[in-house]
Amino acid sequence: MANPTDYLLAVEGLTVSFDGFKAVNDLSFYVDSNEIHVIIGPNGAGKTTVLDLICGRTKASGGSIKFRNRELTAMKEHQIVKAGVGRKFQNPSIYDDLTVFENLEISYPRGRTVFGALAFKRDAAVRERVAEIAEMIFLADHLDQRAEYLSHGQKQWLEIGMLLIQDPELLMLDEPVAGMSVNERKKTAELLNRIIRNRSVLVIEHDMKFVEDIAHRVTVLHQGKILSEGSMERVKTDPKVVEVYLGH
Amino acid sequence: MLSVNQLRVSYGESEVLHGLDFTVAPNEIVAIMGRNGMGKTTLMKSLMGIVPARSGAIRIGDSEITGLKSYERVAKGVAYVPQGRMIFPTMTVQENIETGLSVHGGRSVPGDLYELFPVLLEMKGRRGGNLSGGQQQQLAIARALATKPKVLLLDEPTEGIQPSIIREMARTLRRIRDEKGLSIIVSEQVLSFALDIADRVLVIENGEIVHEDSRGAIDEAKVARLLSV
Amino acid sequence: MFEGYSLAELGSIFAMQGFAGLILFSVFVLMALGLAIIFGQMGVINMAHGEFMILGAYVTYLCSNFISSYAPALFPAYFFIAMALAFVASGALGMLVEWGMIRFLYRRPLDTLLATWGLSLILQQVFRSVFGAREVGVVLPDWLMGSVAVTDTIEVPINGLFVMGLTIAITVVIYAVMFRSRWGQGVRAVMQNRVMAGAVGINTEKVDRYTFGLGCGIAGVAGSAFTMVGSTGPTSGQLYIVDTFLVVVFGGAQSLIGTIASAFTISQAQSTMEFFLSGSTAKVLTLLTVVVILMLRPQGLFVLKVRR
Amino acid sequence: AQALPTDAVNTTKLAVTDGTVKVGILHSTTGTMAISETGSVQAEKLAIAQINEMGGVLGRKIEVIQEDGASDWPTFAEKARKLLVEDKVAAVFGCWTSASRKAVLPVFEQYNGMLYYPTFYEGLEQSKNVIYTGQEATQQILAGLDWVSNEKKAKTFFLIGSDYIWPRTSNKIARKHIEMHGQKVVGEEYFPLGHTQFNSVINKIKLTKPDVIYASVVGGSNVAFYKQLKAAGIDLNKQTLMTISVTEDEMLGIGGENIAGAYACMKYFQSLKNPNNEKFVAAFKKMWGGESVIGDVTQAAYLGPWLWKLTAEKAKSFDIDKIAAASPGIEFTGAPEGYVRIHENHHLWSKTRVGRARTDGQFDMVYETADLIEPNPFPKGYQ
Amino acid sequence: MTRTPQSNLFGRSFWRIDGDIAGILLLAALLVIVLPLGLDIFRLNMVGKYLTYAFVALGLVLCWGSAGILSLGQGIFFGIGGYCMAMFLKLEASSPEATKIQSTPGIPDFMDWNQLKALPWFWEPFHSLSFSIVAVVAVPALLAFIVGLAMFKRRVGGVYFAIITQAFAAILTILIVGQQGYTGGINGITDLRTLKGWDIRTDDAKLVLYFVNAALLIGCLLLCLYVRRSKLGRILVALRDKEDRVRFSGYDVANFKIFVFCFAAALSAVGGAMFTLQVGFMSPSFVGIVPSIEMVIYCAVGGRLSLLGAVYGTLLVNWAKTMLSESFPELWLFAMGALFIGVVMVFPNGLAGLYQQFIAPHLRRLTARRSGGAAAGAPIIPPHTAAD
Ligand SMILES: Nc1ncnc2c1ncn2[C@@H]1O[C@H](COP(=O)(O)OP(=O)(O)OP(=O)(O)O)[C@@H](O)[C@H]1O
Ligand SMILES: Nc1ncnc2c1ncn2[C@@H]1O[C@H](COP(=O)(O)OP(=O)(O)OP(=O)(O)O)[C@@H](O)[C@H]1O
Ligand SMILES: [Mg+2]
Ligand SMILES: [Mg+2]
Repeated sequence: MANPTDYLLAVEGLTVSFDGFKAVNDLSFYVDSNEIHVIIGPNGAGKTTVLDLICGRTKASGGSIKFRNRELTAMKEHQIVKAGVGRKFQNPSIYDDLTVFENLEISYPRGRTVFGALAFKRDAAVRERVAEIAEMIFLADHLDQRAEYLSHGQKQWLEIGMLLIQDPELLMLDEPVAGMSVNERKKTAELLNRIIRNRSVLVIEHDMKFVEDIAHRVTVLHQGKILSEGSMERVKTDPKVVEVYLGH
Repeated sequence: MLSVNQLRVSYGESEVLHGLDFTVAPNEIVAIMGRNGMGKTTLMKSLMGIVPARSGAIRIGDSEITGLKSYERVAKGVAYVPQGRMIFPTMTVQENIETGLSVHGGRSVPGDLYELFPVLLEMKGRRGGNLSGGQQQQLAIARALATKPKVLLLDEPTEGIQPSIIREMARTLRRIRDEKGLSIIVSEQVLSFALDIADRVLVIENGEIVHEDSRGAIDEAKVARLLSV
Repeated sequence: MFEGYSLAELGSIFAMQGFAGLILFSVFVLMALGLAIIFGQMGVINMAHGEFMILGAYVTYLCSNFISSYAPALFPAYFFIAMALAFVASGALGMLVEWGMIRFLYRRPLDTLLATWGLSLILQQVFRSVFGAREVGVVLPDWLMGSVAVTDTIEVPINGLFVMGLTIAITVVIYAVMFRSRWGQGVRAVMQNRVMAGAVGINTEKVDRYTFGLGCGIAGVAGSAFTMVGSTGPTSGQLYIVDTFLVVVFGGAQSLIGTIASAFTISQAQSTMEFFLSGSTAKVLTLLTVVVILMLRPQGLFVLKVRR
Repeated sequence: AQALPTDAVNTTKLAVTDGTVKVGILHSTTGTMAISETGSVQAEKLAIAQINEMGGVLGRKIEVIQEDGASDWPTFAEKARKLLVEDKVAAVFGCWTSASRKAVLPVFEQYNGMLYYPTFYEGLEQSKNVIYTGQEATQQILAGLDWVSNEKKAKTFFLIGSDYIWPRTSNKIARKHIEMHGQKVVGEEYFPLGHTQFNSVINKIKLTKPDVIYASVVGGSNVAFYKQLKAAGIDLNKQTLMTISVTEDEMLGIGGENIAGAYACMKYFQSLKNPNNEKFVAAFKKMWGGESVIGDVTQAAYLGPWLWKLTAEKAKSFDIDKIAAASPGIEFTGAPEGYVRIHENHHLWSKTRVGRARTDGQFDMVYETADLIEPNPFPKGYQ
Repeated sequence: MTRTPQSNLFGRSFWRIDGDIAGILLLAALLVIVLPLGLDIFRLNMVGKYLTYAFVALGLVLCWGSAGILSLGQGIFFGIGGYCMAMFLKLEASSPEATKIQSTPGIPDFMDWNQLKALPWFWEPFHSLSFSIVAVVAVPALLAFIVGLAMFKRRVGGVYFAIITQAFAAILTILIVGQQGYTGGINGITDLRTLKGWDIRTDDAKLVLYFVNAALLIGCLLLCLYVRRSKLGRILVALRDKEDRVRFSGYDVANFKIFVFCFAAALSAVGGAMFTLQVGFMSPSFVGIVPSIEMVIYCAVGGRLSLLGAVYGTLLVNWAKTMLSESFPELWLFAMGALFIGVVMVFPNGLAGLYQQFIAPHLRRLTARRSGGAAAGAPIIPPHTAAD
């Protein structure tokens, strides 16, 4: 089973159970480099749990998660992040007290040890990088604003930016467009399509319109198992999927 | 049923709602549409008495509720499903619903709630915080219905819910409305759902109502434009 | 240390020792119950808990003086009256404090710690001004003193039995109120999300006020009961605070069973060690054990895990 | 006697005028120790009032500056420094716990002040700048022990005390003395200050069945200890218990009915029958109310101002050095406890008495040493 | 709680003379010029004593204010620091000549009374001043490290941490009091005389010590300011508000907490050592729960988020305490209690908050007129909400 793969992320036989209830059940799926991989599925299918497992927030009861052939299940959260996996939470999680700039700066992947942080200097490199990212997430002219006062959508983008600045190879987004307005969704779609150069994105979403805009490949989860997999077109027409998820 | 006039709400200095005027007839479902930050949630919160109104009046039937505390409004028949669920994490699903019963001192959870959301019956004993996003959303709605409301406030209820259930929800909400005879105010960004459910659509823009259509004659194009500038 | 004692003697000693442990256990539970509500259920770090107990003790003191001088006939029964009054007094003060102070601090638990500490200082000074700096002695009805001889070697202090009975009674009541009733549900709902609790029709102010009152009232009863075993002075309350918090925290703040379990563990540990080691050493070891275990189980003995 | 000129009686810039002399009272009126120290304050004020009525010291009225040590040792040191440096008082009556005394001692030695210290204490100390008007450990302990061994034919002792220096040192002396006489210590236990659960140790007592329980428990623990003893069915009329820490003051908190029958060993009881004491008790109650009780320390505190007055008048000066030098040999015949005399080591020669606790919170004196016992703060063979 | 959007603390070079630095200079001037001129040596020595508590308060500002870790056991570290210093001084004070009356000359008197025949091993190294000075900082830091490691790695936080540290304070007190043969028991280590032959009890000595103390305090203040302005300072704030997010930004959160806890401990210890030097003894009554909580109060009164506030807060509370207990002993407990409650309920940001609200704006207007609106004058960090 644990043979090296050329996949960026290889999830194999992943299982987790909460006091008897198997939220994820012998699940296997793979994420290629430079792809946007969307996971959909009924409420309670286990999507969020899967992300939790990958980023080390929940410990698996069985199976393996290989990222560039490195086993993640044994690592601590911060180690996994350093390994190159970034995760965005379901509702925006940013530092309200800090400005947009500082939010991004904190996520800048330098000075992550105690003394590193003590010695950290805000040099040109940092400034440029922050500016560049801010540009990308449509916040270039909000840099000095306190994050608290951003609108819901902007907060979502900021959090994505905080991940991008770490330049992760795998970016995981849980319902990124929830509560966004129509054109914010459009912009987010652009954003994602723009950032996948040299990285992959794993997205959970319920908004089919949005999924169609971004998905290269779709995995449908149901009761912790894979129900169907493939291109959006294929999945959309799969009767099982229509039955349990899309509805008639 | 519910009437709002000249409602002004502000956070500290910045006024967010600049004198809203609208009424909701009994058994009517009104959708409040609007882009982010336009004041939908704020409106809901002020109707619920969570953020104070600076001026203006809110009435249920013919009784004034403007000054009342949240729980008093609930007693008067307002129920609220907040944006972002806000269920009680360490309480079981059942306990969560039961909290809604305390207003009218009901003993046990009315079965029809579980019919609406079968998954909740399955997970009766599970802690609310452990539910998935969508399950929590359903729980929040059930909890609100448990208070036997006359007016139900739903703030972006479709957030994080799977398409089939969204469709379902439109139907069920209308059914509930017909059975229980309540009025519903639902804030939405997704046009399709709003169209499915609403008898009337209000578009709110920078804290003012800029457009109104009743079910028959909804100018989709216009609304869509308003929602994406 | 046991040379030259018959097995029988040793047996009876250990019986009594076990009983001593049980008394200590009841005392801990009694101390902790009020806090288990205020801290465990409401999340208020009430550093004045000890003072609420002492208030109860002083009420008992007044009551005993009053009755012995005006209604000596009632004296044998006065202790029950005293406890009722203690409950009322501490409860009332508690509600007052909640109204004047605590309700503004629910969103800042750590600040309640400081504020209530201030409160405890004030209460101490009040006690001192009213009752004097000296400790006061509470006269007990005779039936509470002395001990019953179970066998001719095993003797069991009556007031110990009394404390135990009281503990059981109060525990049952609290369990019913906090965990078997809508009220308790309301309390938990309010604690977990005050705004939302209001929005589902729970009268949060009322819940807060009465719950806090209940907690303090129980503290009062505890204090009243402790006049049988402990001292009553303006600063006696401070003696209890650390132990009390440890018991609650060690048990896992949310859970009543936890509190009881931890009270049991700690009391048994302490009384056993006290028997074989010297008092101070026993105390230190007990505290250390608790702390170490707390490091291994940060959330206490009984935790409800919820996904973050 | 007509007053001597100020510059004659005061060559060291103390706060002395032609009509007045300033002294300090330094006790805790707040904090945990206030419980114990109030009595001393009252006694000292009474003595000073009486002295002033008699025309004061060297023709000068005593003015009191009272400071609160707040049961906090550095505060004691701080206030002591204030009294000596800022107020330039001629003498200070104060301190109660050893800790507070230890804290102020360097201050008194540095600024050359005079402290009259009322509490019976562990000894192991002697200073030119302190007069110890209470008993040091050996004075208080030995006579008492001898008495129980003779009277009660005691062979075995159980020592129990609060966990700090005075009980530990006292018990050390007691143990030595007991073992010297071929008797046996069957248990020695210490509990943190404020400890309130004694059931375990009471069981140990039951287990070891000592002839005498020898108790030096203090403060709040006292109350708990005796109540639980009684509750455990140990009848102090049958089981001999000797305490060196319970005075009439503590009795208030413990409640007579809980400790009645126990023996206390110290140098003074309120119930002493002698004219001095009757006058003193009457005056005290007149000044501080009928309910107030007088314990050993309170009486010792009362001695302070008188001894100082007598010394000053012998030395014809307020200068600290002269006072210190003149102190040895000073006799006070008016002492409530009876005749006392200051020893070269600045402690008092005094009798030791054993009293038996009554339910009404007083003691019946059952024994007193024939003659004064020499203070011996550094007892050879007992360390 | 007012949330001020502009945050004048981040994003500017450390040494530029800005609000904070200006404020520190002001404080320095007050401590080394105004007070020494204004007060007699007795009062000055008292101020010196107060300032030793300010070290603790500084530590708490970082630990509690920034990182949201409330420790109710700072007395432990203050005490240990003090004891380390006291042990050295005591050994020097108990030279064989000075203690020849003892049955075992050359050991501290209290040991002699407790029948110790030789110096305990852990006292030996304290013959050396340099070792003692190192120990003053190292021992508490080490202890803090162990405690921190155990707690933070296991994600003990908030209230639990507070209670546990409190328990530690209780334990240590009982130990010190109980082991009087080794520690001097409840009396503590008293009658300290000289430091390398230099009599620390004389007025001149006290004056010198006062200045040393003040200098150290300013030094520590700058150190803290640096920490706060470093990225680390920002991370502390961040993890106070959103610990999980920080973890998922790739930081090992525990290490940062451990660091700040140790740092605070070391600061407290320095304070303790200076206390011993100036007051001339150390006793368990500074280790316990009550003093520890009082130290938190100093910090709270000053404004838990403001370094300078901490210093002023400490001065204010202690000064009030002394004054009240001198003039109305009965009242000072009331006053203290009222102060705590008042601070928490009315000005959660303490003196600093008041300054921000009432004085800073005027200053800013003034300076604005002169120096084209550079936001100067505010010698305190902008209050984040005290709601956490
Ligand atoms: N800690 C837990 N204890 C018990 N059950 C849990 C726990 N965590 C998750 N579950 C259950 O596991 C299932 C999967 O949850 P998960 O959040 O992964 O669903 P999801 O796919 O994210 O759903 P949604 O689309 O609504 O977010 C749910 O039924 C949930 O109740
Ligand atoms: N607590 C608050 N303090 C200050 N301003 C606030 C606060 N909450 C919301 N606002 C502001 O009020 C305006 C309306 O917010 P509101 O949440 O009502 O918008 P909305 O229509 O619900 O947006 P969304 O669709 O994202 O929920 C926004 O500009 C927002 O920034
Ligand atoms: Mg999910
Ligand atoms: Mg909203």
